[in-house]
Amino acid sequence: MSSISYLFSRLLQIVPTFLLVMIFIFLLVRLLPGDPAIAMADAKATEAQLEQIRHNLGLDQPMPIQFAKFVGNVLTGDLGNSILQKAPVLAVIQDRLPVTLFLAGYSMALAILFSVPLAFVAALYRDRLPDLLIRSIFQISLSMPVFYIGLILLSILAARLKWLPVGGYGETWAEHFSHLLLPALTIAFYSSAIILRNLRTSVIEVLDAEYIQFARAKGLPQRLVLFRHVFRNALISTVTLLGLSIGNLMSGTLVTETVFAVPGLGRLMLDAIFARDYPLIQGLTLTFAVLVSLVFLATDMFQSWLDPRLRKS
Amino acid sequence: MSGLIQRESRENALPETANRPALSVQGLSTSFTKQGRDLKAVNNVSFDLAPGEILGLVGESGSGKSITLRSLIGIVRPQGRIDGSVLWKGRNLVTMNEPQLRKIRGREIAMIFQEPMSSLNPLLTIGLQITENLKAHTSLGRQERQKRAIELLDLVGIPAAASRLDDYPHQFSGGMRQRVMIAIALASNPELLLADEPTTALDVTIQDQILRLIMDLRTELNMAVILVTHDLGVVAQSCDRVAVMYAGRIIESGSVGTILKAPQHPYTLGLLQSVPQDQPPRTPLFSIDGTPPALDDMPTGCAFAPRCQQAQGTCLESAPDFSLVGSGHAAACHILETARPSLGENK
Amino acid sequence: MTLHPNPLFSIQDLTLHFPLTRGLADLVLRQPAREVRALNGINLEISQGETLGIVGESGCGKSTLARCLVRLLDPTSGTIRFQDQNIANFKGTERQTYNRQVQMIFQDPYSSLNPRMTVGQILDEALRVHEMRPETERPARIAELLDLVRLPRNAAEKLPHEFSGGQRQRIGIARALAVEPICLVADELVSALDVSVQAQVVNLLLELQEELGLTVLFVAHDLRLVRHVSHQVAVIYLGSIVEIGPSETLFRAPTHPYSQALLSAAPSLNPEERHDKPAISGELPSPLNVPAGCPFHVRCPLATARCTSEKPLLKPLPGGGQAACHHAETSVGERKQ
Amino acid sequence: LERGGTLSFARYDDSTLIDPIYADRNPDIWMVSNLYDTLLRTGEDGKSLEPGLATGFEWSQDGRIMTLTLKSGLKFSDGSAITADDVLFSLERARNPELGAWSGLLSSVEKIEAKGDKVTLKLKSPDPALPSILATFCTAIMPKAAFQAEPGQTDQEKAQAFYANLPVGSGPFVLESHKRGTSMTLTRNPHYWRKGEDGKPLPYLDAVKFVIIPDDATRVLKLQAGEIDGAEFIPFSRVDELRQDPNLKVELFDSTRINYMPINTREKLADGSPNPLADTKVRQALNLATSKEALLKLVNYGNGKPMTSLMSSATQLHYGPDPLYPYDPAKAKALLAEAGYDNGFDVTITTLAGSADDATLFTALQQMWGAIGVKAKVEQVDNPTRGAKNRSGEFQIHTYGWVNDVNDPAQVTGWLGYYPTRKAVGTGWNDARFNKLFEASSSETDPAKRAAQYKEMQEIYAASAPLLFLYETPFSVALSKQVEGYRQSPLGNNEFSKAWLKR
Amino acid sequence: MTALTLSRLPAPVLQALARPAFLIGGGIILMSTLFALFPAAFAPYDPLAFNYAAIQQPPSLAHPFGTDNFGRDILSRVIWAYRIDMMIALFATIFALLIGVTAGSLVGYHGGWADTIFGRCVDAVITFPFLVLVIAVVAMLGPGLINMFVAITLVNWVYYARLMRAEVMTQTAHDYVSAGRVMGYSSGRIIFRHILPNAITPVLTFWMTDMALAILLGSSLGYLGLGAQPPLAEWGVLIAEGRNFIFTAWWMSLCPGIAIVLTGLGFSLLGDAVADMLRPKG
Ligand SMILES: Nc1ncnc2c1ncn2[C@@H]1O[C@H](COP(=O)(O)OP(=O)(O)OP(=O)(O)O)[C@@H](O)[C@H]1O
Ligand SMILES: Nc1ncnc2c1ncn2[C@@H]1O[C@H](COP(=O)(O)OP(=O)(O)OP(=O)(O)O)[C@@H](O)[C@H]1O
Ligand SMILES: [Mg+2]
Ligand SMILES: [Mg+2]
Ligand code: NI
Repeated sequence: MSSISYLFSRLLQIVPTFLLVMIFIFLLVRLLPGDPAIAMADAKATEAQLEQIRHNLGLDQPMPIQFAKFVGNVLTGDLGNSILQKAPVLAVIQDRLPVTLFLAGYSMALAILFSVPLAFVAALYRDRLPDLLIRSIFQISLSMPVFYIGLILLSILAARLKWLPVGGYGETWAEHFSHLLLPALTIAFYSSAIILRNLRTSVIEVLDAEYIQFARAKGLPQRLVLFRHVFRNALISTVTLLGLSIGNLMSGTLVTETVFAVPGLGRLMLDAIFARDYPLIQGLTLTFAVLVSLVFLATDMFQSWLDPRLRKS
Repeated sequence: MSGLIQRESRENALPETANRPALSVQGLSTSFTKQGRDLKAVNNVSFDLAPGEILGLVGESGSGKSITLRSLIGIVRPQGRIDGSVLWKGRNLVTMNEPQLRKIRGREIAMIFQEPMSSLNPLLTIGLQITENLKAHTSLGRQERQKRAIELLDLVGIPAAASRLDDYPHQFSGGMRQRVMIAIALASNPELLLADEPTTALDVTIQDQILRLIMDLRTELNMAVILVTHDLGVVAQSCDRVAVMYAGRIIESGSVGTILKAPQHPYTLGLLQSVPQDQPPRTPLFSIDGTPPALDDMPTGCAFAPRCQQAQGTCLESAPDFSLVGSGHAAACHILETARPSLGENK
Repeated sequence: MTLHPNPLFSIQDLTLHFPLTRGLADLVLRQPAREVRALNGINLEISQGETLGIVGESGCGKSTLARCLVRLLDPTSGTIRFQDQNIANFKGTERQTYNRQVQMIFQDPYSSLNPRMTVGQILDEALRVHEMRPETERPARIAELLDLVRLPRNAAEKLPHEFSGGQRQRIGIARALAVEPICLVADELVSALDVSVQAQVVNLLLELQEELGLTVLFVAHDLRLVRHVSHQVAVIYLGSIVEIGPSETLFRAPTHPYSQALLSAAPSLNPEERHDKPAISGELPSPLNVPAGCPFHVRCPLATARCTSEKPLLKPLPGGGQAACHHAETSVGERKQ
Repeated sequence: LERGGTLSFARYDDSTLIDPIYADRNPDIWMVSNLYDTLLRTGEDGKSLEPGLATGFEWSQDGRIMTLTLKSGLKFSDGSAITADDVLFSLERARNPELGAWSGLLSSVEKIEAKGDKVTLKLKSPDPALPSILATFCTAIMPKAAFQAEPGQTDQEKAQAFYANLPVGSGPFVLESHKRGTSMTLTRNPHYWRKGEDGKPLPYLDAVKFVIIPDDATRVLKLQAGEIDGAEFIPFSRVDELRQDPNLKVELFDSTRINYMPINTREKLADGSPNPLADTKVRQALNLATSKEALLKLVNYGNGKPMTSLMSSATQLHYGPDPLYPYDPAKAKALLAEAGYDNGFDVTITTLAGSADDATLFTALQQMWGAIGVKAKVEQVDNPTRGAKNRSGEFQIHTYGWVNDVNDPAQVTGWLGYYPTRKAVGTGWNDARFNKLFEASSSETDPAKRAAQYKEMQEIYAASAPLLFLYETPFSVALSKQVEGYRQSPLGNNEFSKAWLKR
Repeated sequence: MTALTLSRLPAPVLQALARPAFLIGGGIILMSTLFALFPAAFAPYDPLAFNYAAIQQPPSLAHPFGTDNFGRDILSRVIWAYRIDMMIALFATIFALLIGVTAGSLVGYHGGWADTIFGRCVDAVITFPFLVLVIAVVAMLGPGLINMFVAITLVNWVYYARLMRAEVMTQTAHDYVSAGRVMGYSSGRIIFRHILPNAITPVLTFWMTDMALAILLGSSLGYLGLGAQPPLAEWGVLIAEGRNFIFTAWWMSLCPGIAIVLTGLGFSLLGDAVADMLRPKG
């Protein structure tokens, strides 16, 4: 099967998942207790104003019709208007999306930068001092709440030493990099602990595999054995994990964005939930779902590129 | 056992090798450390190999055949300790460091692994896995390497070789993978081929094809071969000489004819007898009771003594020396004299 | 076969195709459904007390056949009759009784025993579920079974990992015997064992069969063992029986070109009997696209145009047994001996 | 005094749409006055009125016609003149009930006319609050031509486009850029009319740059790190610490912000059980049993003062000589006994989940009320749920807060005490005399009489105690020592027009 | 456990018991459990009592972890928090474990369309970031401990089920399962008596880590104001309370922070040791 038709089949698989996701989001929002109108309106609003809000949201119509409308709107790219932001949900999300993407990408890059070399060192020095040291440090970081790491980094590196800016996103690319360094580090700390653990195990497994012994028996240079043979194979299970941990990463951004005042989707999600901004919640959950699905798709594609066995013959 | 006695008996053991041996293994031992204990997987193994000779190495599972082969070129993992000497064209491989060994591995000595299914890197094309070998050991250019790879695949009998270079291992059947491994091993015209059970995982028909292939190549390239197997039939069909391993030691060795026709060691005898041949159908087979000893639970005397029907007091007390029992035929047993009659008896 | 008046098993036209899963994309792209044709019309009878050996290359469908017999797999079509009853119709207790009477022993001594249950628990469970013995008599029966398969008494308290491969196969046999079956299906019973241990297990099997009058289906690829153990032998190629007959006849004078190739490829223990051309060239075609006509024609030295189009049926042979080959007569004529 | 420079300022939340009539959240409301000026202005004290774009106003004899005269030479930020037509447009927009939520404030207006530099408002009935309303953000003046040139079908769409394209305004600043959720920059309006102390036009600053940092601690960290010049809503717990910082100062601005707890005064609770709090004596007792000083210390770290009336002391017509219900547990106990609750009773306090202040408040109240035998249980809900409970009356006592939007007591009094609008902040308290006074006061043109009405209302309210009266809370802003002249009005407006930076 | 009963345990279990990972991890969790069960016995003060005379005092003999902005003893609050956080660790995961294991086993063993539907649902659930879902559900049900448990369980069981399903499918490929079927055992017996004990190890290990994660999650939610509610002492809440004083009263957030890390570490180490202990032999 060519990679195009593989992509196609993967995309097709997403369809039912997405339908489920939409039902899920729809119900989630409708099941939130209390009258959405009251939640959205100012405490000072009158009954008539509440009625108006209900009408605007289409809440006075029967559920199936509401759902059909919802799906229809989503398909045409209309996610409604945010109550909180007084702007189309799509526009609001578009504003914030780059920030979160940047943060996620940045922290993923940092995590990989930390964990991959260290995982190799740990695996090659298995059960010896470097391995034990690396593992215990990351074991501890795995047990630390994201917000706590953030808090410590923030108060020491930014506020005390003033090496880095305190939170925010900045205006220029250079600023993005410096402003998001701490939050990205915070998330990377946690993610790299997970990656490291997994990658170390798979490197060890691969090192013991027969084909690596065979590669050595071929008299290949060390460098070639490590990079061409060990690394690629060890990467496979780690890529799956990376894909799966994107959800974790997004969760991480939720808290981190709050602590570091990063104007991203996570922060927006919290605001939207607290303010019961239903159109925005719907739009955001959908965005998250799309993002994560895309990441899954990307990891799948990457994996099938890595692993020919996954490309069905 | 003192090194002196061992050397003496070894020299006696195989005096037949007329020309200078290409490979001379002396007192090779490999041990692993597990939970603080030393496990000797290969114990004092010695043999010589002449150019163009096929030596069969037989023995039950776990007797140390694979470890012996791997020890020769220093790829025992997780790291085992290798003692003794492996003289390859006068150089001792045991004392060499990795970079030096790398120059010999794959170029002068090639190895085929036991498991055709797991010994090829699943992520790389067959073509790459052959050419990377060529790149490491020859000065061929890109194009030439490609050409040579096709030649090699042709040689091992893979149909439409040119179109299969871009295929991945999983697109090949077990027999074909085994052949690909042979192709890789042969890439740089090695002088010694270490073949670790190249056919055990395969069907008889495929096994037949591969054995023929190896024998043909031996004649064409004058390549020496160590063929590991646990199938005495395979040995009978393809080897010049045989060494029988039990619990990490070679307990009997000699030419194929002598070993199969007139084995001296009770274990070799037992192995031969437990294969049904010319026996009335559905009658009980000869069987060796018990199982081989575990590495961490080696008896002090002869390792085979607990299973040996002829075992005597001395067998339990001391390990027997490896000594010549006929021309080019050596065995390690205290009671060779009594073993021989029992062969005739059972026949 | 019609030679036996009252067969224990009678298998007719047994066919089993594994459909390959089709993804959503395949459906949308209208890719045709593909299937692994593991068994293609097996006809077979097994009489009471007889040992039927099954040989063939890897992937030819030996295990599939064995698994159909114990109802681990349901055939696509065809029937298996056990004591004149179609086993597909067995439900509930009937099915349980059937499973009790027809037991299977597996190839892999390492994965066929639950690693977390002691031997005693494994046997006790079998006795309890099938209510073979009242609670109080079970320990005695377990001891008896262990004796039967020559395992020490204290084996009952041990976990499978404490035994060697040969001993584990014996545990497997004891488990099967615990429910007092009348038929044993042994799928590659000794293939995973060392030569020195194989004989122990085979001897045990022969002894038990003698003692208990068991019917045995002996699947293996070691031709010498099959020949030694079986009364009847069936040679399978790509899911079809190409030759079947009394063990000695078949091994002495195989008729089908495939049987011949198989036998001559088996390495002889005599170093003087070397041949330098491979007995057969080419490989087993994939069961995904079984060749039309005689499945063997792609590798057969005798193949003619007829072989590529018409599938030969099993035909009785003069010296006993049957073969499915258009050239059977010629081959018989060529029977060396 | 020095001119020029950019002041950077951290806000707790971002504005979304700074438009006089669509601003409904504080971050929007409080920013309007920077972009748009009103006809009248609230004085520095937060109570008096000053001329704004209009030189002043005159009432007709019967108090039904108000005439305002525009100052001459006024210009919008694009240099075009501010005319009576723009005023007419802005006020019509402001009173259109189809549009913003604030149109009710101008409901007494029947007709508006513009002629030359005069604008005339004809009223249905006299409205003493009107001048204050003309000093309120919702009546700020927008450029008619520029607004109507924007694309869009509805007023709302036009307003969004107008804002998005960086609006032309009448206030001291103009919007230069706004990145949603991140930052917003205002630059000085070169055509602004008010003059600074140096006689040149305001504002002094070239620009104000806002960054949005919702997290309290992060906002403070940023200030401490010197990345910004000012930050609003400093947690009171940090005030002392920041005052120690040699580079910083903390300003506590008088505000109309009050913290109180509505008490359900209905005879029966929503679940049908009898409500001890329906008894005035019980409510008084709870008020007496609450030490506001202690709460101020715990929650506000001593910043703020106990409530003296239903409205904050920074509100016009406030009357409250003394703190309400000074702490007196003995008297409280006696009152409870009088009401027949010798053994106390159980009461549920609904608090805001996740609010540390509410949690502290509850813990303290539990201890204080325990002393008079009232056992308090907590019910923690989120903000929307609290709002819904307030509307449906499914609560006993819950936390709440308020800031005036209009510089007039009518808004807060109507909200807290007038039954017909919102059942007296959901308490169900319905006092006929109070309602009558409130209605009368809304068309009372005589300031003295109106003041008397308000005094009486406040006395009635205080005595009947439909609230647990807590405290007034100032606006806390921390600034770098370089910053001078920044002010947050009692209504909360962030005023940068007179702010300047020392260099 | 006496020496005698100890010696009856299988050797690998004994070896695992003697490993430092088990000793340290087990010790931490034992201590945590004791704190959780009998906080009053360990805590020197009432965790809720204000003490105006001792506001924000640094660690001292009287208050080893110092006091907070209301003069409450931090040590006592941290100890009382064990009760809530251990509850979170347990109740946020145990139901997910039970539901997930049952569903995963059934689906993994039987396969078919139930498996397909399950697969889709899993896809849909894991498409949402975990925290987003939990927060959404908490928002739906309202903040508070019980609702938090419900929310986490609603989302979390999927992960257990997925793990269990994969594990059961691996086990089902083993011949001992076929053997069970040939022996005529019922699916229930095969699933729960044979497969489950062999498939459960990774799930149990995951459970241990997940308890640590649940504490982290609970703290995060507490920190965001959606989990345990003040004045209940919970580590996340304590850290949130302390974060305003990170310079002036660092001990307020440091001590609960240490408690979280320590407990998390305990669970992870114990998880590793349990995995070692339960690993099947042979
Ligand atoms: N890394 C290791 N650590 C400890 N023991 C080992 C190691 N590798 C192999 N062994 C042990 O060494 C012995 C010899 O193993 P080896 O693989 O050489 O056997 P073999 O003869 O090749 O058997 P087979 O026929 O099964 O391939 C075995 O008992 C094995 O358990
Ligand atoms: N569950 C299954 N799904 C799809 N294909 C299967 C399945 N089980 C077996 N097959 C295929 O059916 C064919 C016959 O398999 P079977 O296991 O019966 O062969 P065998 O003769 O027992 O081989 P071996 O000697 O290797 O055990 C093979 O091609 C195999 O790949
Ligand atoms: Mg081997
Ligand atoms: Mg099979
Ligand atoms: Ni027949």
